[in-house]
Amino acid sequence: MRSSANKVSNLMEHQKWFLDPKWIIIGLIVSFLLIFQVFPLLYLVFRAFFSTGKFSLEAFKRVYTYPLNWEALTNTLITASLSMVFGVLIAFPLAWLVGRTNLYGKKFFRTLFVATYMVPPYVGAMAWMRLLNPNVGTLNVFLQKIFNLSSAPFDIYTIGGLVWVLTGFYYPYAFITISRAMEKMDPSLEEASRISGANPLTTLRTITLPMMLPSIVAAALLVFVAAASSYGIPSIIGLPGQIHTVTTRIIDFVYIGSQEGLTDATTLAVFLMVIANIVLYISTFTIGKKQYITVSGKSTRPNIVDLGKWRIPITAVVVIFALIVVIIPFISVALSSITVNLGEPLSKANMTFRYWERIVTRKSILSSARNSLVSAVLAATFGMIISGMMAYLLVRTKVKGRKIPDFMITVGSGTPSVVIALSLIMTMSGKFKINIYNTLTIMVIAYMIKYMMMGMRTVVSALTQISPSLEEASQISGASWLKSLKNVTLPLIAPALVAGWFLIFMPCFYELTMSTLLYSANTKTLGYELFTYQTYHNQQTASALATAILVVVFFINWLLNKLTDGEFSI
Amino acid sequence: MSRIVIKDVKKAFDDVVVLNDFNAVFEDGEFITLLGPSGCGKTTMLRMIAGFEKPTKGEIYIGETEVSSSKTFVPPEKRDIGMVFQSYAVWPHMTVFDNVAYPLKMKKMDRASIKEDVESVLEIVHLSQYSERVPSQLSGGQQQRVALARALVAKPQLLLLDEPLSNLDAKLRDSMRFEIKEIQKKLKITVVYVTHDQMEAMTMSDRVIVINHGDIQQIGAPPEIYRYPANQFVADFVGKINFIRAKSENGQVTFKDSKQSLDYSGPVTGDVVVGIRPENLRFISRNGDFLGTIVSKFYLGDVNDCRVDIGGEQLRVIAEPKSFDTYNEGDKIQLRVDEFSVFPDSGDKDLTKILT
Amino acid sequence: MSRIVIKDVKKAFDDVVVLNDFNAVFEDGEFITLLGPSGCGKTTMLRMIAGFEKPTKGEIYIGETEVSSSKTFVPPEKRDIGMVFQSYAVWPHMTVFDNVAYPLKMKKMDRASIKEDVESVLEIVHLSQYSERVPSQLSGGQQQRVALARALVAKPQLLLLDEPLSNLDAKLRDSMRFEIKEIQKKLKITVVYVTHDQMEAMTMSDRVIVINHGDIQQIGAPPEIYRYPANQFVADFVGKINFIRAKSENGQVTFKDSKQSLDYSGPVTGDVVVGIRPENLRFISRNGDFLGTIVSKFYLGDVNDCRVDIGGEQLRVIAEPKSFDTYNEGDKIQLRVDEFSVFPDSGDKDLTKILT
Amino acid sequence: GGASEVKATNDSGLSGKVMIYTSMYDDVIEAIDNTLEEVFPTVDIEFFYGGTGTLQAKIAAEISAGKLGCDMLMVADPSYALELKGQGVLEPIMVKDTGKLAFEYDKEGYWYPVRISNMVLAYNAGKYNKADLPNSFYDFANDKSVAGMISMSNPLTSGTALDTISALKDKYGYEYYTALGNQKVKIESGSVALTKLETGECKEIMILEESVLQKRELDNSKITVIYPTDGTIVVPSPIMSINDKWSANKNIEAAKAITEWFLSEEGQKNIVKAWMHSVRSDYPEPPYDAIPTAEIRKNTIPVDWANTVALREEMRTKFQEAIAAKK
Ligand SMILES: Nc1ncnc2c1ncn2[C@@H]1O[C@H](COP(=O)(O)OP(=O)(O)OP(=O)(O)O)[C@@H](O)[C@H]1O
Ligand SMILES: Nc1ncnc2c1ncn2[C@@H]1O[C@H](COP(=O)(O)OP(=O)(O)OP(=O)(O)O)[C@@H](O)[C@H]1O
Ligand SMILES: [Mg+2]
Ligand SMILES: [Mg+2]
Repeated sequence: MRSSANKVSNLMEHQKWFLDPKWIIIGLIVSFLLIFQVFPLLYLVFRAFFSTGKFSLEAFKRVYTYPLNWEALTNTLITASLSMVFGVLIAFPLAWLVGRTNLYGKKFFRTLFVATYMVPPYVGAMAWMRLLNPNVGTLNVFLQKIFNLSSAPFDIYTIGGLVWVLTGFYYPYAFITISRAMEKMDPSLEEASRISGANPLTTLRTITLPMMLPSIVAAALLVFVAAASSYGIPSIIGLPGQIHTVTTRIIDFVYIGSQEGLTDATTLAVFLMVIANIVLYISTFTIGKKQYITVSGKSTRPNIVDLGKWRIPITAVVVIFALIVVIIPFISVALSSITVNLGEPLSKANMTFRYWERIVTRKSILSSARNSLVSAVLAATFGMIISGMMAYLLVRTKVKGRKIPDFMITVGSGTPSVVIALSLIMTMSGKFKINIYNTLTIMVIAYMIKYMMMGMRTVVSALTQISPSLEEASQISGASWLKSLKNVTLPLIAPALVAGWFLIFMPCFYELTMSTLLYSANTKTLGYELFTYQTYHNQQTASALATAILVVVFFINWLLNKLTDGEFSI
Repeated sequence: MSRIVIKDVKKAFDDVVVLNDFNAVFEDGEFITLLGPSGCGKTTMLRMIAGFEKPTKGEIYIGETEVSSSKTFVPPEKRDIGMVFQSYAVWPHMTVFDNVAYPLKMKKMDRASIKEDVESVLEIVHLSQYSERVPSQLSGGQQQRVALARALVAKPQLLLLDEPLSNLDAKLRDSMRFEIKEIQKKLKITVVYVTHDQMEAMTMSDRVIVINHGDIQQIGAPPEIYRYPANQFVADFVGKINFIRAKSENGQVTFKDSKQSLDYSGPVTGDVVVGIRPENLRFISRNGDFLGTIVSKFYLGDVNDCRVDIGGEQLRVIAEPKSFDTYNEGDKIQLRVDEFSVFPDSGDKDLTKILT
Repeated sequence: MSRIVIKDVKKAFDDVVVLNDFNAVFEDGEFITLLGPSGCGKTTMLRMIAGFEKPTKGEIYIGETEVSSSKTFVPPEKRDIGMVFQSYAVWPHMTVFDNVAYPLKMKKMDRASIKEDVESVLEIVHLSQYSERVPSQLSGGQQQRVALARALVAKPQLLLLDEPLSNLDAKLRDSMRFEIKEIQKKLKITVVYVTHDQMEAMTMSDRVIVINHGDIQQIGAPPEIYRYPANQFVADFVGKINFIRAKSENGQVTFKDSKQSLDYSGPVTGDVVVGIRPENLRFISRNGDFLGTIVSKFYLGDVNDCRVDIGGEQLRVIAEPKSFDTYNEGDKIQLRVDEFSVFPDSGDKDLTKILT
Repeated sequence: GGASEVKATNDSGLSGKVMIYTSMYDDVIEAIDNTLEEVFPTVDIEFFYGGTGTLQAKIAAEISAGKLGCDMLMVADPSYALELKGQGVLEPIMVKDTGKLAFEYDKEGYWYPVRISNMVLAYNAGKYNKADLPNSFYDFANDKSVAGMISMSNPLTSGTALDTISALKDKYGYEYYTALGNQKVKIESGSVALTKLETGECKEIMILEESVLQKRELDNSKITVIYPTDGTIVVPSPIMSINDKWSANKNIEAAKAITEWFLSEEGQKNIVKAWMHSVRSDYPEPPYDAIPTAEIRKNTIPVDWANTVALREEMRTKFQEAIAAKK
């Protein structure tokens, strides 16, 4: 609650006169962000303004007066907003069903619904392209046959199609964030509503939903930023239909390969950064003082909502949803990994495992996998440490400027990957005394900059749910700030931490754009491999690799679920 | 209609049995108090009546409807109940006004009447000036009153109150008790009340159900329970009491240690425990039942509390201050016993052990 | 050393002033109770002593150290305090044992002694058999006892208890009170206690601080506060009392309505309010101070409570049941006044209004 | 022949590291890398593989950081080489038998062509007849029967695509872009386009010959090249060395030897294995399933490299507007 947060924070302000480990840690983190994120990005933006050597708005004028760019801007805003709205609209009820009701197969669905997050978006986009293209899309043809339609019912190369695929791939952000928050909620708050005469749906709408608002807003923010700054999906789904987005335009500029191209790309990227932060600002502004504690000092019994006679129909709806959004595209990906000729139906003659063979026999794949694992684990772990600390700073203290790290982290996420990578190349290869170019470190840093917000937002929304009195009780028991954090705060937000970790880990694990710019002979990653296959004119191998990643991640998740009783899994 | 019938209800969490063979009928318009030590299952019972918990076994009826059984289940919102949760469960995202208005909104009442009703109930719980605050800006007692107001506002057929006054001061508690009673009488609703405060239980209830360890110990009107406790547990739990081991024979109970005795012609014989409430002991100048020595004297505000040794057993005596202003610690005195109960001796070592 | 000095402390949330000019000294080893209506600022005071809240103005010292002021601030974990939060603040992710063991772990005690200490304090709060449960598997009262055990276990120099017994039944409460007192005496620690239960305040405290609306009304030992309340609020808040408007002149106070009078030679003259506690009224067969009629009789378990009309004013009389077993409603009786207080009449309409 | 000459150079004590940025496929590089290891056992040669656009972006960023991460480049087209030359990052290298080179090279030695890519048309022989489809670039943009079902690479991100639209503009004027726009041509990467050809979503695509050849050889694909009747667009890709001021390892000697090797018959054999055509007149062997280089050279649409650099922005803008307008 705000007031309690204030209470804590008041004293934080005065504690800073002591040499408190808190301030040392926070200081370290802030300087890290300053050096490795703010400085490179600022440098890039600075270059945009000083493209001719002295200050000029030339680049801005050039970029922002070009009509195609404007169209791209509107497309980005439209698709990102719609994906955000639909993503949350899908994720919230799913999270509720999975987290708070006696839906059949909850645990299974919980894992299934995040599955789209485990495949690289461009692989998934290819799947949708094959399913729903207006000429020969498999699903289109199928529907045409069944309903005897004269033309294809869907065209994926439209704004609608783009939103569909973006939503399908980014709703898991929302799902993970919201379901984590939901599971922690004090059920007696909902019970109080039931007893007041509200049915489960009304309760959901008037109590659960508003109380989940911080999480929902966080979720919406994640989906929006992810959709707005994604490149893979718009380039595959949007470009064929001449639907440009800011990211595809930026890539256009970047790949021109000239200094001017870089300047234009940065100039356009500034838009995304600004937009991401406007969204952040609006979201913190709208929820403003509304930080609802749903984990209080009095424990209540965990309780689930009985769906009653709706249990079967609702489960059926969920199954259909899963089928359409998750299963079908996955099957499509998995099948294409064993199809020789994608133009022919899968038959014995047209089936092969040589793409699988290729990925398992290829020399570099193991070392790439190891590199990806290491860098993704590092990025996720450091990312969560930083997010955790910064979230604490933001939620529990009233330090002046505590919003700045949040702002910086959001800028990072709003920046297209390619711009981040380029800014790091320009600033971290010795020109300014730091040379980490061609190391794994630079990749880890790039990943962190791009994906840290996923962790940050998740933790922030989780932290607002925890009653400060629980931390106070720890302090009064003689625990220092760090110990209270470790013993009380962290375990209580553990599910969110795990979720956040996973949200960072997964995209880093198969990250493509930055990796292809930043890898070196010793630091090839899976993203690089995927990229090779993709441009190797061979979708099948990319599909095989994606399927393999999915299977492995699913297995690990299942294992963790078993071993930790659901505590450390998604 | 809110006659409640609880039939053979049993409740277990996994293998922890919390309530056992609960059978009770709460008549329409009756004020029932559940009384029992911490952890005996009171909240669990309320939650089953409300429909948040399903009985492991047995049936619950509200009015003519079977609301919980192995076959049917009526969801909480259809049961027309007002409830105060032990943990308050006030909604942090709503102002005091909105919290209280919620049940009325659910009834689709019009805005004007909602405003009117909410304001009048806020008046009752003395929170009018806080109506625009959110719960995090309220003190503990204020939050509890929000919960109470929310339960009362919709005038439900059945009120379930789980320690609704535990965080209020005596004055407010008095006033709240009065209001709850008023509402109950006026609307003729059934109230199931949980309290730890015996005074509350005694003054407010039509009947009290004493529970221990998930078993009903006694059901009865307050004076009945107080004066004729069904067993040693009830005697001990409801009010203060001195227990003395004795032998019952030949129309007398003879205390084991002090050998002093009382006339007794009741049915219990053999090894017994005699229970005497401290206020049923009086200092008397002559012809007392016992002789004793004052061990300690304790000032309690409106009464005095002292301990008297009668030669082996210590007895607690509570009396108005005046009656022993003249006596001091160490003085020899005589005691008169006005009323006592006799229970079979269960052989428990510590007669005043607290059971949880 | 845990002498606490609170100097000119003021606390406001934004523009809501919650405590005003608070000045008090709690001596080392003293048992201090904060008493006051719901929302008067008790919790806020405790939180300031603990260091969760910074005074808007003023200083707080614990021992010789200035712990809170505009210049310095000692964080809570350095203050060596045990605290029970009004909202319990038990950690949902830890078992009962781990909750209670936590303060000891922070002191880096070895495992064996932790186990021993925790077990003995769990014994005290009667939770031994629940040590492996997590809080969500406990009843409200059980959770509260976990909070209490956690505050006691580390034997801190200073104990802050915010209604630590509000959800416990009378027996347990008695036993807990006893244990808290024992610990306090044995370790000679300072205890600051918040309660709504006057009995608790009266029996346990060395001194009571009565607060209303953020202002200290009176500081004193319990009998002092009870018998010589500083003002009408204290008289009213601490225990039951009859207020009767009267005129004080010529060595007498004369009741405005009934015109009956009492001898009074104190300093307050003019329009006054006379306060008489119900237990200071006695039925007497002759030579009573007043004549009256019994209006109602109410059974309260160990005492009877009845109202007597003395010709305009109604007085509440509480007496042991025996003393008016023979009287019935409507009977004429005589009353003797043993003690009374006189306050200047503030002109308030409703003399028993509840202030929150 | 050339190989033994190179070996001789090698014996004269080369050492150190050489980093080469290239857009040749990883698999191809792996093979070449192994050969190079045998040829230059004392030199530590590393390849960095990336798409043309990626590499150009990386190089631009590195230049802005003041230092390149490589010593040699094998990427893009002569126009890019001209651009880099202008920026002063290249080192002139005089190779011996330039007489055998069948293609234009920099007389000062700043760059040499090392592999030939051809922009052609392609279709799925398993689904359509060649006779029913456009057989020229002109028809590709004007035959309405394929409207909405054709695809090409993005000239904004791909060098060869830019060269193509530059050549086609020279031949047919900017109207050609408008025509493409009217045809609702899809702009996408080669791998996506090929998949679409396979699934039948596209009837015909404009693509590099090598992509098709590779697919035919490795995946037994039925996708077939059409050498446009109005001329193939031939794009030589240069090999360049970075001068000491900018290079990562300052190993010009080794760079020189490696350049020699790539231009030798031995080196060219590896290029042809990678489905590209050789640059040597004395090595006429075409890649798998391709027609001979000489055959192709009989009918080409020439690219004006200097003009391509000069008019780059204008062409890109015009192209984009033409395509976007006819959504
Ligand atoms: N954040 C806040 N903003 C405004 N007023 C507040 C805030 N927090 C507390 N208050 C007010 O401060 C007053 C004192 O609160 P406090 O919790 O100290 O009361 P208390 O004496 O402990 O009451 P209770 O016995 O009901 O717990 C209350 O009236 C409360 O409404
Ligand atoms: N999930 C659970 N698993 C096991 N035991 C439980 C669970 N929930 C509650 N209990 C036990 O059930 C018993 C009854 O709990 P209940 O909350 O009904 O008690 P109560 O009578 O309301 O007590 P209090 O007065 O302390 O609130 C307690 O002993 C408690 O420990
Ligand atoms: Mg309870
Ligand atoms: Mg309080």
